[in-house]
Amino acid sequence: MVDKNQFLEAMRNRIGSIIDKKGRLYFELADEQLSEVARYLFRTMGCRLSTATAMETYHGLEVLYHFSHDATGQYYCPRVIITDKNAPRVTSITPIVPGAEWIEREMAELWGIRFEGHPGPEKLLTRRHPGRLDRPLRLRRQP
Amino acid sequence: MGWYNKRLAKSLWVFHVSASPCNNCDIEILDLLTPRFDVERFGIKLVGSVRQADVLLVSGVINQKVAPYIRRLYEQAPRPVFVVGVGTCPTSGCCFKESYNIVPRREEIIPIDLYIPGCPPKPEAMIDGIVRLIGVLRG
Amino acid sequence: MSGSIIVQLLLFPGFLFSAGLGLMAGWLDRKVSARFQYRVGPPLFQNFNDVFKLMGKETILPKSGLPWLFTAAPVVALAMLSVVATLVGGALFFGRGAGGDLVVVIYLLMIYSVAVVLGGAATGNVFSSLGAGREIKLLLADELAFLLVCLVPVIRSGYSLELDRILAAQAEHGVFLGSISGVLAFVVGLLSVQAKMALPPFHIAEAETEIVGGPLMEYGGPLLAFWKIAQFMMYAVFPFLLILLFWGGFNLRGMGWLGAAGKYLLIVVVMIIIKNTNPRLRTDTALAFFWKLAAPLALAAVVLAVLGV
Amino acid sequence: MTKNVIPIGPFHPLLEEAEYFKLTVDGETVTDIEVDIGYMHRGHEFISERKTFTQSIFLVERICGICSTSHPLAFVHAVEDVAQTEVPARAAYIRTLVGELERIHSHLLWLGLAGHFIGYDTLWMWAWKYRESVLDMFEVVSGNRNHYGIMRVGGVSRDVPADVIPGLVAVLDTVEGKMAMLAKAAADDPVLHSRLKGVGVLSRQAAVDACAVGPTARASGVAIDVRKDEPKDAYGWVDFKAIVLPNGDVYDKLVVRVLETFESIKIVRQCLDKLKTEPGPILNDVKEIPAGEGIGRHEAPRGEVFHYVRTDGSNRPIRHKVRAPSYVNIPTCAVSCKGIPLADALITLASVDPCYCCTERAIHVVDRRRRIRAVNLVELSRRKTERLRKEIHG
Repeated sequence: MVDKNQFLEAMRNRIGSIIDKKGRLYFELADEQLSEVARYLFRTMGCRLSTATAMETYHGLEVLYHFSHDATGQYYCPRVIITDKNAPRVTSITPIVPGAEWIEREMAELWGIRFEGHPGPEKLLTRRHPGRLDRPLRLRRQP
Repeated sequence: MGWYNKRLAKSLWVFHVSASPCNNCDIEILDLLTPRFDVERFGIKLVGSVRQADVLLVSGVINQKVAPYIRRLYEQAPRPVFVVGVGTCPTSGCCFKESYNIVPRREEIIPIDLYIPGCPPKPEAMIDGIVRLIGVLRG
Repeated sequence: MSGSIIVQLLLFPGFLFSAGLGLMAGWLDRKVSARFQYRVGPPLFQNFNDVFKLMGKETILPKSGLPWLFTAAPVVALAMLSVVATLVGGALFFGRGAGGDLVVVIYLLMIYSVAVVLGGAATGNVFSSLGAGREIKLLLADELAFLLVCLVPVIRSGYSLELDRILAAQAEHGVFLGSISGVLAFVVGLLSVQAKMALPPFHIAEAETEIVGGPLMEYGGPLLAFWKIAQFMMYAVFPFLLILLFWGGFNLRGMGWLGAAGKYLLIVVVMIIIKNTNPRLRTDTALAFFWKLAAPLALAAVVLAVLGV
Repeated sequence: MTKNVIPIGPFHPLLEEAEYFKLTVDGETVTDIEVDIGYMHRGHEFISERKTFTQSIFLVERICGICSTSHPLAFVHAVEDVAQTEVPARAAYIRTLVGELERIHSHLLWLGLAGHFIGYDTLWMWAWKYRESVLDMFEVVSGNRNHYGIMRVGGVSRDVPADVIPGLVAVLDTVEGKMAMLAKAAADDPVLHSRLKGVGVLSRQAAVDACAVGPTARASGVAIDVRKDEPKDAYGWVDFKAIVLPNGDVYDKLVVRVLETFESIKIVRQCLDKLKTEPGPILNDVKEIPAGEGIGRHEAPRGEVFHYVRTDGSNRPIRHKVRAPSYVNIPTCAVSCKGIPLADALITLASVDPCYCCTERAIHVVDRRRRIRAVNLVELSRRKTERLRKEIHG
C-alpha cells in the first residue's frame, strides 16, 4: 500500500507547494505534470476521482481535482492554476480516468475552460438549452 | 355542465410534471397514492400519458431548459385541464429565485389554477388542495 | 327476428350488459387490488365516472400517422367484443348458438388484438409502435395455447364447434372441469386469458413504466373511453367463455343464479390474485413461457381429451 | 432490422424527474445510450456563494428531497473541516441517527419504485406503507417528514429527548419485522429472480473506471463506504458491516440495499441506546470560519456525497462545490445497458437509484367564488402530529 509519504517521494519533482492538513493533501502542479500525477494516483495507487472543482480567483482560474484514497480515507487534491483568464485551457484527464468525463464537460460549459484531449467535448447541462448561458459561474463575465 | 363537472370531480386523472424540483414534492405526490393516504378513494389516478390527464401537478421552479417542454405538455393536454402548483417553488420560487437558470415569470409558461404552498406540503395539505379543487368543480 | 338480434346485440347480453358487468368487475379488480395493498380503493361507480368523464374530454387526433385508422380501431374493437359477448351470452343465457360457433368467437377475439395493433401503429409514436410490436409478439405467444385449450371441449363434446352443443354435452356427461384434460386446459386457458386481457404479469404491451401505456398512449377523451369499455368488457367475455367451455354454463332456474355469480366471481378473483402477485414478465420470458410450458401442457390436454380422460 | 431511437424523457413515467435518455434500439435490444441532463439545473453552487453558512444548510437541503440529510451533513463536515471544529458526542449520535434513518427511508423508497418499474405495484405499496413509519420517526426527531433542517455547523439544532426514545424503538421494531418479511418476499420470488438476475451487469473494472460510489459500486465488488473509510460523527463508535456483493447485476443491487437497511436499523438502535444516557450539549458555538478550504463527505443512501468549501474569512463561502452520488453513478448505465433488451435496460437505469436533482444540483384557491365547506385538512394534519407525538411520548 502506498501511503502519503511514498506518494510525495515519488512525485517530488512534479509537484509544487503543498498544504498538508489532517487527511487532506492539497498541492499545486503545472498543467504538463497533471497527466502523470493523475495516472500515478488513479492507476498505481488505486485512488478514486471524487470530482473536480473549478474556481475563479483574482489571479486566475483554478482547477482542483479531488482524488480519494478510500483505503486510508486520505484525499489527494492536485491543483492546476491557469493565469490566462481569456482562453483558459487544461489537459484533460478523461483518457486516464474515464469517470472524469462529465465533470470536465460541466466545467467547460460553466467556466469556459477548454479541456485539451477530451474525447467528447460536448455540453453537459445546456445541450438543447433555448437560452444562452455564458459561463454563469465566472466572477466577471467577459464581453 | 353541472352533471359533467360532478363526473369530472369524481374522476381526476393526474399527470405529474416535474419542472426542476428538488424531488421532495414528487415523492410526496407518489406518497399520496400509497396506503396511508390513498387518493384512489377520491377517484384520483396517476396516468403516464399527458393525453389522458385532467390535472397537471407541477412541482419545482421551472428552469429555462425545461420550460419549452412544460409549455408543450400543457398544450398537449386535452381540455378541460387544471394545473396545480405543488410546493413553494411554483408558488414563489423558494430559495432558487436568485439563480441564473430560472424562468422569472412562471405563469407565462404554464397558467397555474391552484397553489399548494409548503416545502414540501404535507400529503394532508395536498389532499386539502385537491379537495378544494373538487369543491370548486362541484360548484 | 331481426329486431331481437339488435336488442341482443345492444342490450342483453351484448354491449350494454357486458359493458356494465365489465365495468363493475373492473371496479372489483381495483378494489381487491387495493385491499391487497392495504388501501381503501375507489368508490363503487368509479369506472362509470371515469368513462363518462372521458366522453366529455377533448379529442385529439395525431398529426402524423393515419387519423381514420386511429379513430376506427377502438370502434372496431368495441364492436368485435360486443359481437363476442352476444354470441357467448346467447349460448349461456338462452342456450342457443346465435349464428356463430367457437371458430367465429376465436377469430373475432383475434380481430380485437389486431385492432389494438393497428390503433397503436396508426399514431406514428415510437412508444405506441413498440407497444403494437409487443402486442403482436404476445398474440403469437398466447394464441397457440388458447387455440389448443379451445380444442379440448370441442373434442370432449364429440367434435362439435357449436357453443350450445358444447353446453348440451356438458349437461349430459358432466362438466369438463371434472376430468383431467379439462382441468389442465382450464388452467392453461386462465393464463392465456390473462395474457389476452393484458393483465399483469402479461401487461407487456402496455407497460406503463416502460413504454407509457403502449398502443393507448396517444389516446385521450372519447376514443380512450371506447378502449376502456372494450378492455372492461373482456372482464365479462373471457370468464363467460371459460365457464361456457369448461364449467357447464349457467343454471339460472331458482337459486341457480347464485351459483352462476359464484362461478363468475371465482374466476375473476383468481385472475386478480394472479395479477397482484407477479411482476411484469419480459417479452422473451412470456414467449418462452407460452411456447415451452403452456402450449405443451395444452397439447397434453388435447391428447388426454382424445383418449377420453 | 432498422434502428430506432427511443426517447426516455424528458417526461416519462420511469423518471420522477424530467430527464432525457436517448436509447438507440435494434428491434428491442439497446445498442447505444445517450444521456442528456440539465432539466433540473438550478444553479445551487451559484446561489450558495450568496448565502451565509447557516442559510446554505437550508439551501443544500433543497438539492434533493430524498437525500435531505446527506447534503447538509456533508456541507457541515466541509465547513467543520475548514474551521477544524469538533462536534459534541451527543450531537454526533443525533447526526448518525438521522443519517441512518434517511438510508432506511430511501432504500424502502427505491425498493418500492423498483417494484413499480417492473410492474409489481403490490411490492411498491407494501414498501411505501412501511416507509411511512420511518417518516413518523422523522417527524418525532426533527419535526418534519422531509427537509429536516437539523444540521448546524458544530452540532445539531434539535435534541432528541430521552422520553421519546422508547416510542422510537418500538416503531423501529415493527419496521424491522416488516422489512424482514418484505425482504423475504422480494428475494425469494422466482419471477423476480428471472427478471433481475444477471441483468445489467456492471463489472468491477467498469465500476472503478467510472468512479462509481455507493450501492452501485458495492454490488460490483468495490468495497468503498465513507462510513468505514473516513468515519465521522458516531460512525466510528457504532458496530456495523459494509455490504459488498460480487456480481454487479440488478439483483445484487437490490440485495445490497436490503441488507444495508438491516445494518442501518442496527446503527439506529445503537444510537438511540446511547442517546438515553449520553449527556452534553448538542451544539458547539462556532464564532467564525477562518479562511481556508475543506472537504466534507457523507455516505448518502446512493453513495458518497462530496462537498468542497473554500472560504475567505467572511460569513459566506467563495466557492462551494457539490458532487452528488448519482453524478458518477448514472454514467455507469452507458456500460451496463448496452446490448440488453429494452425492458431490462429500463430497470437497469432505475437500479442505480438515479437522483437527477442531485446530479444537477443544480393554499390558495384561485377561484374564490364560493366558500368551500370542507374539513380543513391542514388543521387535521396538525392534530395528527400532536396525537402522534403524544402517543410516542407515552
